[in-house]
Amino acid sequence: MGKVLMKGNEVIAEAAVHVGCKYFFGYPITPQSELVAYMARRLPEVGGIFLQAESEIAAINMVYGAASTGVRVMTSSSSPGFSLKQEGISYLVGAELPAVICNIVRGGPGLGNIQPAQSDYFQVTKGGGHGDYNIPVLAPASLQEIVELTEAAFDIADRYRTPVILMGDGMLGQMMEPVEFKERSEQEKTEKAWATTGTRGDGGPRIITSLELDAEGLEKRNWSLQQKFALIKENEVRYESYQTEDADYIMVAFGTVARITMNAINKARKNGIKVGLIRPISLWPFPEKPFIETRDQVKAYISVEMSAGQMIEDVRLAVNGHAPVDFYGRTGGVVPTQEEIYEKIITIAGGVSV
Amino acid sequence: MGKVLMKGNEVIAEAAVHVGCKYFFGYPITPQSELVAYMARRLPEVGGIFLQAESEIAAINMVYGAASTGVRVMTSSSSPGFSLKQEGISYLVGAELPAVICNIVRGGPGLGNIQPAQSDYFQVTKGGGHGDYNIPVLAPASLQEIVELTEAAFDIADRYRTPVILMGDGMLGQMMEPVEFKERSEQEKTEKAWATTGTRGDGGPRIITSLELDAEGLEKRNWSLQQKFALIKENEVRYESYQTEDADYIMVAFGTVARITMNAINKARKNGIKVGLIRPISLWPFPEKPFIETRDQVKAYISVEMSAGQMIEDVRLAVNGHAPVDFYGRTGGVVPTQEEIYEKIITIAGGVSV
Amino acid sequence: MTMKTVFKKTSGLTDKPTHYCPGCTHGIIHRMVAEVLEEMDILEDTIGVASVGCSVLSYEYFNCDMTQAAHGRAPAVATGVKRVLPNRFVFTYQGDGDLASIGISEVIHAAARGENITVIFVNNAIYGMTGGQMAPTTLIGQKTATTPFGRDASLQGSPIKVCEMIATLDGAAYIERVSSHDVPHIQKAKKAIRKAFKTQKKGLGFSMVEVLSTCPTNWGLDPAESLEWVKDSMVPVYPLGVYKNKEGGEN
Amino acid sequence: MTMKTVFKKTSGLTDKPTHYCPGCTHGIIHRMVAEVLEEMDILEDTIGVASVGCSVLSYEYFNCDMTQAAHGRAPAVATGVKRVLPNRFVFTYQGDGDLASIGISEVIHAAARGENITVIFVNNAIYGMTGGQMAPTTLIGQKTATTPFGRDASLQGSPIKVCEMIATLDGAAYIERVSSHDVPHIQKAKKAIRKAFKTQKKGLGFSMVEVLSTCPTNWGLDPAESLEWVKDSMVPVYPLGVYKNKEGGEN
Amino acid sequence: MLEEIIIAGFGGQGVMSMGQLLAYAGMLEGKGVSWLPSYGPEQRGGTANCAVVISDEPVGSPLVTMPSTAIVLNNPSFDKFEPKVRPGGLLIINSSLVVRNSDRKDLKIIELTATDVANDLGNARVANMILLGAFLEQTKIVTEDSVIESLKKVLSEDKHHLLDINKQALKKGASLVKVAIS
Amino acid sequence: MLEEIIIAGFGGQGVMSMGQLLAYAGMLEGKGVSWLPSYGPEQRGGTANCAVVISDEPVGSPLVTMPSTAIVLNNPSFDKFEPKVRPGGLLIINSSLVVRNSDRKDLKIIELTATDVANDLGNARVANMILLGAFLEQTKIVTEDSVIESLKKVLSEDKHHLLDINKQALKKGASLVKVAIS
Amino acid sequence: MEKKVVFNEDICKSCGLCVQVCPTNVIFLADYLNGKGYRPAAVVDQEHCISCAKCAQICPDTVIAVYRPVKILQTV
Amino acid sequence: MEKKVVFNEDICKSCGLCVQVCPTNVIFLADYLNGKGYRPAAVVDQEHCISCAKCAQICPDTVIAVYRPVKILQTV
Ligand SMILES: Cc1ncc(C[n+]2csc(CCOP(=O)(O)OP(=O)(O)O)c2C)c(N)n1
Ligand SMILES: Cc1ncc(C[n+]2csc(CCOP(=O)(O)OP(=O)(O)O)c2C)c(N)n1
Ligand code: SF4
Ligand code: SF4
Ligand code: SF4
Ligand code: SF4
Ligand code: SF4
Ligand code: SF4
Ligand SMILES: [Mg+2]
Ligand SMILES: [Mg+2]
Repeated sequence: MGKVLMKGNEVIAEAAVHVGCKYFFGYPITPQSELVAYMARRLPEVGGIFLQAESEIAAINMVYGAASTGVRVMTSSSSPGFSLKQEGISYLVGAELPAVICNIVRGGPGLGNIQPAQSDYFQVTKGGGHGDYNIPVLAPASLQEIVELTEAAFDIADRYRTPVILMGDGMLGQMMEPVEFKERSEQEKTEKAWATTGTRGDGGPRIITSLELDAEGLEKRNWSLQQKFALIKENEVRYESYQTEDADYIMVAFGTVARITMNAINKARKNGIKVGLIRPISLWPFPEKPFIETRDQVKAYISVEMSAGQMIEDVRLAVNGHAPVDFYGRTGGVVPTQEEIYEKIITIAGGVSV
Repeated sequence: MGKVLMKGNEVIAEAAVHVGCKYFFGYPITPQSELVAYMARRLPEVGGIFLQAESEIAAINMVYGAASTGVRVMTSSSSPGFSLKQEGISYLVGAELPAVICNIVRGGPGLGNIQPAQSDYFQVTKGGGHGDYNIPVLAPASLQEIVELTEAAFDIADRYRTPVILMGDGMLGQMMEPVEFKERSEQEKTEKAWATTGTRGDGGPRIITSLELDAEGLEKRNWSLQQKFALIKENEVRYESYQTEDADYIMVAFGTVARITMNAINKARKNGIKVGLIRPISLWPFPEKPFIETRDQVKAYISVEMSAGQMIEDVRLAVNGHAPVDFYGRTGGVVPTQEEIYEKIITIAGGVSV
Repeated sequence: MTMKTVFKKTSGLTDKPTHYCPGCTHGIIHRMVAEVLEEMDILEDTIGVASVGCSVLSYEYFNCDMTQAAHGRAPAVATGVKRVLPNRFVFTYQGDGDLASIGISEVIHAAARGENITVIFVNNAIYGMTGGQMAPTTLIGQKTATTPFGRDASLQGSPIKVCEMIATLDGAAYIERVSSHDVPHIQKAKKAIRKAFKTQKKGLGFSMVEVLSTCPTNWGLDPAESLEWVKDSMVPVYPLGVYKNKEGGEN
Repeated sequence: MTMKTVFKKTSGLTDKPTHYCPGCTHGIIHRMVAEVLEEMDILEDTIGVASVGCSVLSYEYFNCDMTQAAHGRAPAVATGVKRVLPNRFVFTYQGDGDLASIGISEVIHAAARGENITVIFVNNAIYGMTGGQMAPTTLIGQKTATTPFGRDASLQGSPIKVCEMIATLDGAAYIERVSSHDVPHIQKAKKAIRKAFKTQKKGLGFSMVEVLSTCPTNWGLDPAESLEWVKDSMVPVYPLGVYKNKEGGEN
Repeated sequence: MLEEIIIAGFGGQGVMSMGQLLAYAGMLEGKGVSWLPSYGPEQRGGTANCAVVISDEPVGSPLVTMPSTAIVLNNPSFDKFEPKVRPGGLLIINSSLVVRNSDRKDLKIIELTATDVANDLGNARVANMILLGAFLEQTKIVTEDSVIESLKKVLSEDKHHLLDINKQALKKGASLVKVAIS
Repeated sequence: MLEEIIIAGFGGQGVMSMGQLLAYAGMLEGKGVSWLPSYGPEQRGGTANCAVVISDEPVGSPLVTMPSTAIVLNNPSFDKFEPKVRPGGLLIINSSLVVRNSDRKDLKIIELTATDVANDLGNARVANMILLGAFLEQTKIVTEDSVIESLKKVLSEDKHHLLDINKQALKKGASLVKVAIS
Repeated sequence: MEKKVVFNEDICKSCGLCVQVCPTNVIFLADYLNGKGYRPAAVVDQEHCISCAKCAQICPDTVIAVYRPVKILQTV
Repeated sequence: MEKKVVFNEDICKSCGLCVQVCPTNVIFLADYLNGKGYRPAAVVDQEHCISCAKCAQICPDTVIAVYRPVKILQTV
């Protein structure tokens, strides 16, 4: 299969189908509706089921049901709809059910608008729902990367029995780029002996639940969840470093903003400013290593976000006081331009005594 | 009015009534059901309205409606129910509507159990819903403090046109202590010219909305929200410091855990260990000052939480690498005992070379 | 020659031109509601609740106090308003996705409570705003963005008849289904809307008028064809008429 | 003398003693569902969905695969299961708070879709688990923790009659209301449950059995009085009978 | 003075109200008090306990992990709390219902056949008051008068006819304690 | 080579598909391409634009703030994008619909009465292809052949009868451009 | 003659519903565009308008106002 | 004689529903407590039990099993 030109939302859908997801439950919301529409056309072709749920809440709970049976299943939404899924997501974590949940972020808070944003960073990384948990969050920056990370998302979900979030901004969902779906060498297969599919011949009754009335019992469950999170932190950190080796300044950005920032960096490099980029690909677990490796050399980090400043907290935690952390952000659906970011670089580079 | 012996949940309700809240919309959930039941009995006495909503989602949206008219209004829930309110909370922020929302936290994730927990710290402080926002969160440690903070919550809500969260653990909701409701000297009165109450004679049509299709417009709204948050950060930080002046070690704990920790501290002090406590009362805005004042003197901070470690991130952000930050926590509804905490103090005090 | 005004734009609407597509009957329904508020002289005593759908911006068009509710939650928001201000008139304006899909719980419970509000329910058998996905009221066989092969009852179920369902609730005081596909039906629709607000005025409980409406854009029909489609395809599935009438009197 | 077994505990239930209060009819309803599954020999092909309410722990009592759903969402969870495993039997077991209050949307839409699942709806006119608050099915005048002065229709609305409401939906294939207040009614209830699973077996669509049930603890009555109260107070408000029957045949 | 008391038994045995009475009485005497309940999953018939703290100072933690006194009304409660009473502490047992015996030598232990005695008084439900009377007699933490005063506040009007039998039970418990100390 | 193009007009004028065609053609030629749409609130009749990037390298940012070329099909789009074209850039105007004139001296400006010409060709809807033809002729960013190849992929089977008129329009635009350059 | 039907041209969206509903067929779509890019509905032949207001009632954009000439009744 | 009704005493909750429903009034609540603290239902007078199973059907806790003596038919 050669390259095709597709919308980001459609790429997510096709990539999911490509890695064996045959079940999708979702509810329309701009700017991710193409994903839902694509699934409606595509899944019947592979003998799967697309179901438009009556709400995001129903969708996430249908996902819970389907995931209980052990199949690969997905839902997707955008900010307000994602907020509605918080209880369900917490249940998926508690019951340890694998699923992939997509959030194509738009301007908030409230109804906001339908322009691109990254202001759900906190919501997706810090456990927007109740209880002690973390969820792996993957943030692709290009349509080709969507293909890779959608595959990774399903694998991680199965491997650790956990929901995984795929986060993109509205821009990523709406844009078109050439992508290629390569044959997967060998599909990771996970035994799902825990699945509730009826007991015939399988040793019988199994229970999927997140309830544990006994406090000690629930604490045990929680520590075992925490162990799992620690394992994920060990194994599933993803990031890209760009020209950080000699950098005086390091920009930090993810998703499409990282691409815009890269343009600005290229321009700054041309003008002799030593600036690099750390692009977190997994937002949780947040990549601490590239910061630890650089934080004693660089003059400053600059977190660039389509938000009023959320990821900057994780940057500051990773830098832990070793260097100043600055911020440039646009919010409410405004996308920062490379010119603005370049200006910011210039200001900082000028403002800090070299 | 002298002292009375009441349950924490009832104190919240009575305190709300005491400061002029006549409208309550809620849905039962353990361990906060007494609050709902109390309101059902109490509000008719003051000519108010108690309404049991069909769900937490309906409740928060009823609150939105009532708040639109400019009255003081409240809802309450516990963890899973609170997760369901996330979309509505984001709307309240976006439309700048004042309201008080109570979360009596229980063990999670998922259905979890009904024992006390603090594992919704992230959910309440980092914006569990979508979009760029913060909400003032107040965490009382005693029933008398509930009275004070409930009053403060309504005042802050009105003053800044923002929802305010009152967070307690199940222990605080269920326990009884003597409390006193003092006459309020002078009630803060806020003009609510923005309220939609019909246009008769008021210059009319007014609109309550969080929608702004234009990106620049929504960004403007967001920066003005951010200014408001900055103002709240300036004015509404609350905390208590206990024996921190000469402390080698500072414990950080909030709510009932702070009380248990204080017992452990007293014991440690008796045994010659110089240990103190910072008790954040406002979880957002998080009190940074007491950390900045102490972080270059103390040997370590220890965050004590009924969670797997959430507030510790804010502690680390406030300490910013100036001192080690350690953690002791119990989760899933287990309440840490003063003995355990004392042990932890001993271990740290012994483990760190003095 | 002296001229008598037969028809002029009601003061119940602002001067802002709407963003609706050409020929979309949302505009007609707006006008009728606004006229009723004006004629009953209750514009100043009314708080409208806009929902999420193409009509989300209705708060810019109705010339009264307006608040904007989350998707599907308008009846809950209206409840909050009405419980505080029982002497004001409170109405919601909701599409079929908003009311019958994500918001079915809120409208049913408002009706069951006998909440003394008026719901204007605009049924165009599709999600307009998000680009033409299936609604619970989409007809069998109808192609939408999410039923590309036509709605199939065995996969997506059958249309929900909201009036019939809500009429089973004791708290529902006035429930009628009308249409906007031609002038006589438009006139009838307006009567129903007036009746609903009268029901609220008398404090009888929950009132709802379902108005069959068009979405030329997402149906892929021109405005005139769209009216035909309402008449020929929708009316047979959604029988017009009064489903509940505690107010009594003629219609 | 040889003995023939007239009644013994069904293999559809595990050996775990229930946590239900003495005399609570949840136990009877559990037994009937379990017996039907055993008698139809479908225990091994069944996935049950427990809801949130006193019956949340039913997953420990039914001797088949069980999954536990968030409050009110059991029909959505069951939909997820059934769409993946159309040849298995899927049922939900839900209280009146769970199904008729927070979860009314999910059950209505499952019914509207004709989702081929069976819902066991246990109506005890109260929230048992959380300590006796009003349910949508609480009777007028009934005192609960949240209606301390008795439910007042003008404030809290009137009971929702779920069967009547759901029967208006085309996707609903079998809908019956039964009671558990004496042995003859219990026998009838079991027949209805069997009928519902048969409806599912035939793939006819959504089936639901509403069983009037007790909550001695929160009603403040002893178990025997509670059965009387069902008969005398609940049955008149919630008429027993078949509201929809696509399966046909006698009852 | 800092008394940390656990009262434990089946739901319905009145363990919660015993604790509330104590806390109320402490409050009336101007002491620092707190009451903290803990329930099992059952609505009825499960085990339940409450922790009461009475102190000359404002109460620090309401949580009691090593009680100075445990009052146990059934076997599971005995099993759970007997080992936790702090050395030198007090263990009060309703031996009508508890069949276990304590091996601990470092406790003051009072065993009363409270349910039987209550039955003799004509109301099995006042077994809790008999135990409470014994506790008060032993510890003098609050006065009997304060408890009776509290009873009036805690009992709703329509139950004031039960005041007398409760008082009797209190006194009975107190009188028995002098005999019962092991 | 890095071309950053904005195409803007009313919804329904085919600005989105123009952009997609360009991107598709670029992809066929092995170039790095991206296409990014932007809509107003209206479902129909509002303004809309898309940004297309075509480059010899993989595309960095898909966002175009200072286009090298802007193609504008109505007045609001002219007002919005005329000032943003980078110095030395190209501005293509459908002067059948745009009544404004540009004061900028640092741009190459092409004005075509594309709607009128399209009407002459018998289909007002191909005005966009006329403008596209002009753009291609001017910039040679991708070949006409690639665009026609793309058209076949982008148009659904049942619309292949429109291929011809689209081709004609492309060529017409190309031929006009030689004349039109100001 | 004063106009019986008056169109607020600027906000007309050219949907044509008034054209279709008019019993006297006096409404047509103009051959120029308004500010929004639509060909507005218009009536030239005011005389044949019967002031029935059907156009106004079906117009989704409240473009149209309708007036009726009043016959002065001679009272004795 | 073998028993017609057998009670799984340990799990009886003493609700009394079986006592009330028994047409022959043979069920009573014992005067001792089971492990859960309840007075379990019991039948001593097994002979008068008619094996109608009403008790078993109304028992919420499936405490009861019911048996019926089989009359051996003489076949010729
Ligand atoms: C929680 C949430 N989910 C989804 C959406 C996206 N959304 C906006 S409008 C709409 C449907 C509108 O359809 P309808 O109510 O029928 O109104 P119409 O546009 O047809 O008038 C949806 C799904 C949203 N804004 N919020
Ligand atoms: C989201 C959420 N809201 C509220 C609760 C609390 N809750 C648990 S059970 C219940 C009501 C149960 O009543 P019902 O469904 O009638 O079951 P019953 O106990 O009467 O059998 C409620 C409100 C919850 N667990 N989750
Ligand atoms: S999309 Fe449909 S419903 Fe929305 S304004 Fe356009 S025609 Fe009307
Ligand atoms: S609380 Fe009520 S419904 Fe729940 S087990 Fe007890 S009696 Fe049954
Ligand atoms: S008023 Fe009647 S006759 Fe006159 S233009 Fe309108 S529709 Fe035609
Ligand atoms: S109905 Fe109204 S909007 Fe439509 S063409 Fe006529 S005047 Fe214009
Ligand atoms: S089987 Fe019938 S007769 Fe025998 S004990 Fe049970 S109810 Fe009584
Ligand atoms: S019905 Fe069952 S639980 Fe109740 S008393 Fe009889 S045997 Fe015991
Ligand atoms: Mg619609
Ligand atoms: Mg119930």
